[in-house]
Amino acid sequence: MSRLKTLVREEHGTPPLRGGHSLCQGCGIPMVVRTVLDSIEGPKVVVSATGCLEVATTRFPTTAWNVPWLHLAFENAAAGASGVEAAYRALRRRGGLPQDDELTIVAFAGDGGTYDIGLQALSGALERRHKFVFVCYDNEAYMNTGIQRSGATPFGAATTTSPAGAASFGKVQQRKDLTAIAAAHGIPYVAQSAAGPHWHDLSVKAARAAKADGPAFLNALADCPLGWGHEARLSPSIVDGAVESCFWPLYEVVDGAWRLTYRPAEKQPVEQWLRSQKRFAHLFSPAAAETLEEIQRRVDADWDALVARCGG
Amino acid sequence: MSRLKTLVREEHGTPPLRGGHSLCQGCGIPMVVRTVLDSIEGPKVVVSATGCLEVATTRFPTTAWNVPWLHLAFENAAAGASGVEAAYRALRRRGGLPQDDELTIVAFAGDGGTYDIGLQALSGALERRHKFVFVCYDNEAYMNTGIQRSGATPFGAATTTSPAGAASFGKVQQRKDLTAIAAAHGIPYVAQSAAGPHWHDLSVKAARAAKADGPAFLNALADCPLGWGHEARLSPSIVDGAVESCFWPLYEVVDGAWRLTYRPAEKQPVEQWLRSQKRFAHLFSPAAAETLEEIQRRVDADWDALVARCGG
Amino acid sequence: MKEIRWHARAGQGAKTAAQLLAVALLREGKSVQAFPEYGPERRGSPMRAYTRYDGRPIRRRDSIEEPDAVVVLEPSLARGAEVTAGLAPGGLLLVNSAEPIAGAVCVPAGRIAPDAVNLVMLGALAACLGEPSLEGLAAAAAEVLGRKADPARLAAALEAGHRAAREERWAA
Amino acid sequence: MKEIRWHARAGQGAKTAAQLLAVALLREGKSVQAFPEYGPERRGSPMRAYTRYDGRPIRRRDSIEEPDAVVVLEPSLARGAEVTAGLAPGGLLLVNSAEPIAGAVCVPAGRIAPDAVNLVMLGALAACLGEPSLEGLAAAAAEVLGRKADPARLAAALEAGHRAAREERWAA
Amino acid sequence: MATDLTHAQLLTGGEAIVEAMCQIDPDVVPVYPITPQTPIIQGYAKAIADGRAHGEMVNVESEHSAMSAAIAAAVAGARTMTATSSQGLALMAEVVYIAASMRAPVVMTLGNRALSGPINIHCDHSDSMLIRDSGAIQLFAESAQEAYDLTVLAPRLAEHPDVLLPVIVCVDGFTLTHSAEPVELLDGELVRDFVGEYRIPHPLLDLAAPTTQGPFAMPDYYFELRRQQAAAIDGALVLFEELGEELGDLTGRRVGALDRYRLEGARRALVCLGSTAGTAKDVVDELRHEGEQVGLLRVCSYRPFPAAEVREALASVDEVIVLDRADSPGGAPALAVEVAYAAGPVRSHVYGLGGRDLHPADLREVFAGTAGRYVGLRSEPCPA
Amino acid sequence: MATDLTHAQLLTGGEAIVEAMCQIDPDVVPVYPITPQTPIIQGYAKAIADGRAHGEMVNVESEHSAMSAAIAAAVAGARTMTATSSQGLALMAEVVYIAASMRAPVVMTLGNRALSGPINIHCDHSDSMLIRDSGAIQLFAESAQEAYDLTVLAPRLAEHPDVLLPVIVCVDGFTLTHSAEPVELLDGELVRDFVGEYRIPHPLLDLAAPTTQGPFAMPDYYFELRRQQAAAIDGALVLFEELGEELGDLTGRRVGALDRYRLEGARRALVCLGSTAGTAKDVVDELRHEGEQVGLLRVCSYRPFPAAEVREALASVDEVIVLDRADSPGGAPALAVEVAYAAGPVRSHVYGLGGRDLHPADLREVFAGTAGRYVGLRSEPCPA
Amino acid sequence: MGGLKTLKTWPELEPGGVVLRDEAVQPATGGWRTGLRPDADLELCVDCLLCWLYCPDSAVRLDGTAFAGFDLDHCKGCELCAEVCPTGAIEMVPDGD
Amino acid sequence: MGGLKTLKTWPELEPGGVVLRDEAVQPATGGWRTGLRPDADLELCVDCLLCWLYCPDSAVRLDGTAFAGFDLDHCKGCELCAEVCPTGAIEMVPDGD
Ligand SMILES: Cc1ncc(C[n+]2csc(CCOP(=O)(O)OP(=O)(O)O)c2C)c(N)n1
Ligand SMILES: Cc1ncc(C[n+]2csc(CCOP(=O)(O)OP(=O)(O)O)c2C)c(N)n1
Ligand code: SF4
Ligand code: SF4
Ligand code: SF4
Ligand code: SF4
Ligand code: SF4
Ligand code: SF4
Ligand SMILES: [Mg+2]
Ligand SMILES: [Mg+2]
Repeated sequence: MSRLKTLVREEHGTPPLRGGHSLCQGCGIPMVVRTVLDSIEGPKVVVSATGCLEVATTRFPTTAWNVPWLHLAFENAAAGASGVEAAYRALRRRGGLPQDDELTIVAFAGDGGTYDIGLQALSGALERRHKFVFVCYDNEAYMNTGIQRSGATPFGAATTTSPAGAASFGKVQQRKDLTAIAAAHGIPYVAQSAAGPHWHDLSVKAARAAKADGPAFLNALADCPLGWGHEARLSPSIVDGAVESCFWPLYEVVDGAWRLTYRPAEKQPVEQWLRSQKRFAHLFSPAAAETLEEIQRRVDADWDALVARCGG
Repeated sequence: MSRLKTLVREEHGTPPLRGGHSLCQGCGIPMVVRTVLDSIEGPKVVVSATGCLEVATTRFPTTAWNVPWLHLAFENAAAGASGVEAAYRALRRRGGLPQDDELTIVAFAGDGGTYDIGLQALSGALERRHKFVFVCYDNEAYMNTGIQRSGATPFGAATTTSPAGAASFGKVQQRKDLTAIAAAHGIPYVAQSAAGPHWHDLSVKAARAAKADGPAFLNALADCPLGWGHEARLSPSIVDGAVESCFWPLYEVVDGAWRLTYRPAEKQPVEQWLRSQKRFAHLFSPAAAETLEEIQRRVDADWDALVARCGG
Repeated sequence: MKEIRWHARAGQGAKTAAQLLAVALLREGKSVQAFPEYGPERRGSPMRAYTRYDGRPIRRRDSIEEPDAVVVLEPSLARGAEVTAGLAPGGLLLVNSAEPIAGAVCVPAGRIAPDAVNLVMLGALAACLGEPSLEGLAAAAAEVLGRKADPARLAAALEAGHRAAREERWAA
Repeated sequence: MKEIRWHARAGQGAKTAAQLLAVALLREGKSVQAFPEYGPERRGSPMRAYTRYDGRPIRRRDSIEEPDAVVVLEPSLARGAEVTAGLAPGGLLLVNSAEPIAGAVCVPAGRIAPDAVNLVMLGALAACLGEPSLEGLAAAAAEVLGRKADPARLAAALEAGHRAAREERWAA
Repeated sequence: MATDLTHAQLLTGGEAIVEAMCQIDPDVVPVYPITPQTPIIQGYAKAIADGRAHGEMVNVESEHSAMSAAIAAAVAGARTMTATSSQGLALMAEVVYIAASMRAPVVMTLGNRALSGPINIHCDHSDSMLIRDSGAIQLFAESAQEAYDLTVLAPRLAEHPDVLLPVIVCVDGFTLTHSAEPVELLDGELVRDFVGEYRIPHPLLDLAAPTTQGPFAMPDYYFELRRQQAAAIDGALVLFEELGEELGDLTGRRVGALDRYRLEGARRALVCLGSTAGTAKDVVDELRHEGEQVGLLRVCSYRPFPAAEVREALASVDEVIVLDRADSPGGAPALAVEVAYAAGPVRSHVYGLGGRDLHPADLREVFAGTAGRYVGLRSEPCPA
Repeated sequence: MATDLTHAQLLTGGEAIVEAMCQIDPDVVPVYPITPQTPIIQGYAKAIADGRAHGEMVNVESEHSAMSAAIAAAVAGARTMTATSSQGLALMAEVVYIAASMRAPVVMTLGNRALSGPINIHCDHSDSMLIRDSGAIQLFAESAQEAYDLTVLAPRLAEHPDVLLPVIVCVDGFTLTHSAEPVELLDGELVRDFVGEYRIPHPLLDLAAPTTQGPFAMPDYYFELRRQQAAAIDGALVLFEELGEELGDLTGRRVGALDRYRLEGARRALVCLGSTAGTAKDVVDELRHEGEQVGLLRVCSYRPFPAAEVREALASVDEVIVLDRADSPGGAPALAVEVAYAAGPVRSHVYGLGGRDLHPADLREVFAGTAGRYVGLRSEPCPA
Repeated sequence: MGGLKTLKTWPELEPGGVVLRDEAVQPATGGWRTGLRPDADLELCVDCLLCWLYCPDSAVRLDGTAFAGFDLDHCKGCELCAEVCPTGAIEMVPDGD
Repeated sequence: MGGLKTLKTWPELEPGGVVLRDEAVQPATGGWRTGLRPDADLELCVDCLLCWLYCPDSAVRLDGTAFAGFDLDHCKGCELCAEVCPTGAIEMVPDGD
């Protein structure tokens, strides 16, 4: 059966995340959530950090979740998942739960809840080797609160706390490389992927993550039409642009071994990708020409380093 | 002049940390602190996290510090340093401070205040690229509160929260590789070093760290006779054992380039090093033989990976 | 005291219209408040904004539940029960619509100026309320939006709405 | 009510001695408390521990500032003003010392049993106080430390101290 | 409003605070976003981008770090401002205490918002109440105008050598932060003069006189240091009144610890914080008009709490009614107990949690004694 | 102590709590070390290592995560315990509120310790007071024995279907956690029977009936959910008394919301929390012996606060004197205002911050009315 | 908030605000569409299910593994399905129709 | 804590408990030694200063860059200096001497 059909089958008519939520038209998050959950066999429990996904899917007394779902706060998705996992282990050991059908605990957090305020809880959970899958849906800013810069926001992007203006060119720092940071934790499985046209890559990785013997971390680029500034229907091509320009490479680290899972036939200039989004509009003024070059240089250097790390 | 004499000169008779504090007899922390600070030219401000160093050097109304020193809490040394650095930049820009003599801001935290509860503040400060030197004095456990396990505690070590007993063999997880995690942040300078016989290595690295164009991170192994369980006077040989066995390699990462700064003439079996410390005593029962082998295997694998990363 | 409720989609400028009305009234010596309503819904979702004004100082800060007038910027929302909730029987219902709607004053703002629906409806509202003056609105629009848009175009949109509402009311 | 203060270095077993005394007294029907004092000082630093007991139930939980007896396990601390602070003129000062010290009952515990200075001094204290019984102390030591040490050796150390103090007091 | 506002600007509370920040032009501004504080930090970021403000904006990774960096910057020697709400304040609670005890004169806007859970973005005062023992000064604004005035005043109060404490300007979330009202701004020059230079006794960056800041204190000194801190906040009360008058001379408006509204001859008086007072004033007017002897006491300076003044203001009142916009489950509400302690027996109500509105009709019931303990709640039975 | 303690064990409060934990044998124990809680978590770790306990001990990386993991485990369906102190509680404050609002029946020991700054490891109650509005139950122990008894009782109270709230057993740091006293332990079997199975209405791990836990609530429901929580903690008061009696039948000792000590005919009464009550009882006896009509009211259940019972207990007393072991700078102390609200005019004192001791002589001065507001402070002038 | 009075009171709610999936009613979000809705030409459809995969609102109906139209109660009209449909089977059409 | 009464009162303390280095008195920690103290044979000393470098208590005195004995008020007697001295110049000797 094609992979997409296995996803359909895993849902058996009940999507883990159903319609009726209040995420924006065309938001990129649901595709990441459903692709990940549908790619994991067996029962699942979801833990979410505060963010667009959580706020927009669980307005009391409604819920868009068909799977058991838990939210505590913004910074503690990984800690919550640790607690659920410890409870699961304890109850299984005491015979208090069915012994077949291994449960998979999946945590979802945005880049803010992963790169920044949720990093410590994540790092601790990885160190303790809880068996769970942590998925960062990375839309490169704090979207829920109105597009503020995060550790994941790319250099040069305008956000409401790194605005472009007479005295500024958007964010002045490079983005944190969280996938590499997770990999440095020496956990069994780490991967970087994206929704949109690369759903197959994401799906395969989600399945591998769930089967890992310990914690797994997935960093999935998820489009935010509102925050990135483009029409919703262009999402697929824009996510694709991030991958094809090598701004957002797809790779995995299995037990410490790095491997590219996708190599663009021809690397696209990053400028093309930047131009498609309003958050980079200010970079196309003559005064910002250097910034543009700097971005390309950095993308190239990072890509080369990654390729080297993946064995050339 | 020999490097040691430059350290003496930098102190000009006033050690940054003076006697009269209440750290244990033979504690390994002061040597790290003084070697680092004496190796950095010019004025310095120190920010400390809660821990042995802080608690034992600043009992009100006394102080063991001859340099300006700030403590806020356990988890926020890097955030405090960020604030000092921002203030320094703002005041310099406004002409409110002398314009010569670049100030160096040095943060000290134990492994607990770095690997665990202080990681997020550190990671954020690195992402924001504040210019400061963060020094982790890594004694591999929460010593101040009575030797509890931390993310830095080695696999198999007995601590008061990972005790050895009928049903346990000490800590069950591997230690977090914090130096690698810091390096994954893409900051200009990251290094791993140790006090004791490797003071020269530490001193050189501290000087480099202070000159880096952005944040620098130093991870320095610091002996804790009480927590590791050995006579204070054996500290130098025990720290040395960690390095010579390749349990604690010395290396640096300069602008992303990894380099070994010391390669033992002959790698010592780790067992020898373990045997010298009570925290590993339980591993020398026949039942624990496998654990011992596992430790050696892991040290070997990590060392090989590091050597490869450093270009063989 | 007069209370106005605005219905629209996030992004259609209801918040701005509510504020422009307040600025214009403020300049005419009224006491004013303007505020939107916030929830977890995002781009594309229906939203509301409010304007409150009075000849005497306004101090109360509760929400508006029984508005004197309701303005609907998004035609597709016009038929929901939400828009008339709390509206007194004689209250004004002003809708951006090319088709007539029973009980409502309809102005085809989308047709008149698709880029400035909010201004057209604001002009129309002023005509219905009899205040503030068109000049006052134009000045307020220039004050608030002048740096981003051509004041003449803003004034034109306001005026077109004002005229359309006057005509529609005559017709009704 | 009787209150005892113990002076030693961290690691010399003053906390244990304070507790053993309490256990033995408890078994003899007394109400008891035993607690150390904590600060930022570490291994090697001087520290204090306390025992409080009474025939009636003890409920107060304040610190002990005017002890009835002071026991010093570490000879080098014996001459500091700290050890006599708060000690009433007639109070007992019991010191581990091979040399005589004015105003103090000295027992050469370090010489008698270098590994069990605390037990020797505990035995000595019991002799001075007249309670608890040596047997009670030995039982308490066996109860608390029995899994780690040979009860006979514990008893021997206690007894040695008891005897030494009795002799010393005779001499004094 | 005695003044003619025709030429005032229509600004939200958030925008008004941004204007104050641009005029004060602090050195360091460490912040982390949270609704409903975001308009403030976004407005300030835009002001920097446009060259209207010149501080170091430090976009930290959590509120714990925001306050930590703020303390560090303030004791280092830089004028420091920040802003937060709700969960943000809860996450930094530990360090708010430390800010006060280290006597760091940080000025912070708090966009008051209900604490989780359940998570909610709207106004109540539970966040303020969480840190009521922290030692930080808390001033509650009634209007956007007052939010501006208090923000301008705050650095003077915080940095006064006898005070040296964080000052938190509490602004009802959405009701004030996001609602536009007429606001009169002072001339920027005037504000700069009013605020003056930043000066603290022992800046960490004074390298010539090294200091140890944030030491460990045992029982022999801890109590003394806490007592000193209590004295500082108690002394801030008179100072606040004085600064209120000094600022009033510039603005023609008055800010002060208490706002006594028609208490002369009042037999029943309401006590509350924040923007609700505006609504209550309308109701008091109505009831007075109907012949009822009622009045209102609005507490602006919740910390320090002007206990003696409250007692005196309520001395001749028969019934004191306290409105708390935060619940203390298993205990009595914070403002109610504070007033009870100050003024004798009181009746207490809880209202407005999580953004629930309070209407004139509710307030009539409160005055009439027919309201339940929880005002605005569905089907809450009346008191027996 | 009516019972013969000859065969009791000499245990510190910390050790006694470890024994209770071994007997309860919880499923999950997420913890982060902090003085003076460490003996508890170390003792528990040792018990696991020795095979005497069987829970999952989760050595988290901060207290925020400790409470987060604890909530998650508890709502997942596992009996969960934890412990903390001071800064640890402050760092987890945000999630303590969330634990209560999510109705997670986590049992926690709090080794009471002063909050920074300055940093200090000794006892006061500022940490407890920080979270007094969190909705968590707080029970204060007077002795190591009571710390044990309350810990045994706590899961029953927390997990009762009408309660479902975190229960915090507050134990004075060092004074109780590190001091050895005679403690009688119950038989382990008896404790297991008393505590029973862990049962909650909607475990997250019930995969057959998926639930959404921790949703977002707008003003239309937030208030209702908070009100529900308030009802739960209010209802816990009676239940606590009932459980106290049920446990008392097993132990021969009594625990309950209030401890009324010689209040019959008392003209002056002291109110306080925790271990200080022991010292106060001695003083009451002395003064009674000297012919003074004094008494003591010890509050064990600080949350829920038994306001009606306090009022009744103090009804015929001329003067109520409240001792707070935490200051509220710029406001009145927490217990004082609570009692004032319950019982009319009171006099207040602050004592014991940062481990400062309280002596019988101090208490005599308190009763005599010659003590300053801050008892135990150097050179505090007497009230005018 | 006049409508508030008709909502549940606190004793009627589950402790802690737990939402029981089986009892929760999901709001309709079809009203978010701004004039256009997706419409599929089944003749052209090849049941690739990419529309199902991409739809952020889980608004593509299936019959087994075959495409079966749209759930217009929840479809927000984002156009993604039309964008990704490889055969052009999906077109956005005026909503009234 | 009878000695408490002689310590400073709150109005005498710096705001926030700031400790001014120039006014702070450091406690003596020589009393921590348990019978042994370091003693140097200057004849053997080669001024390598390793003892200075290692001493955790900053208790090795210098004269310029020359070894100049021990600060016995602060030396805790840990023996590290004796351990690292390359020439054996430092010996631990009974403290009374
Ligand atoms: C402690 C705390 N600080 C701040 C917030 C406010 N807040 C809620 S969600 C959010 C941003 C979330 O960003 P991200 O994790 O990237 O998710 P996204 O909104 O992009 O989906 C912020 C700042 C909060 N809820 N809690
Ligand atoms: C929020 C918080 N949690 C816990 C503590 C207690 N605590 C103080 S220091 C410390 C351990 C420090 O360990 P490390 O950072 O390794 O430094 P070391 O003591 O080993 O020098 C702990 C757990 C605290 N002060 N604050
Ligand atoms: S703001 Fe962005 S991430 Fe959030 S719901 Fe809208 S599109 Fe999705
Ligand atoms: S416990 Fe260890 S780290 Fe702490 S002072 Fe003692 S030796 Fe140093
Ligand atoms: S238009 Fe958007 S929401 Fe509607 S079915 Fe297509 S993809 Fe789904
Ligand atoms: S994307 Fe197009 S072809 Fe594929 S299933 Fe949907 S309608 Fe059919
Ligand atoms: S014995 Fe230890 S403390 Fe004393 S001088 Fe030598 S190294 Fe320093
Ligand atoms: S280590 Fe020895 S040789 Fe070197 S300076 Fe010290 S005493 Fe002299
Ligand atoms: Mg995001
Ligand atoms: Mg450590």
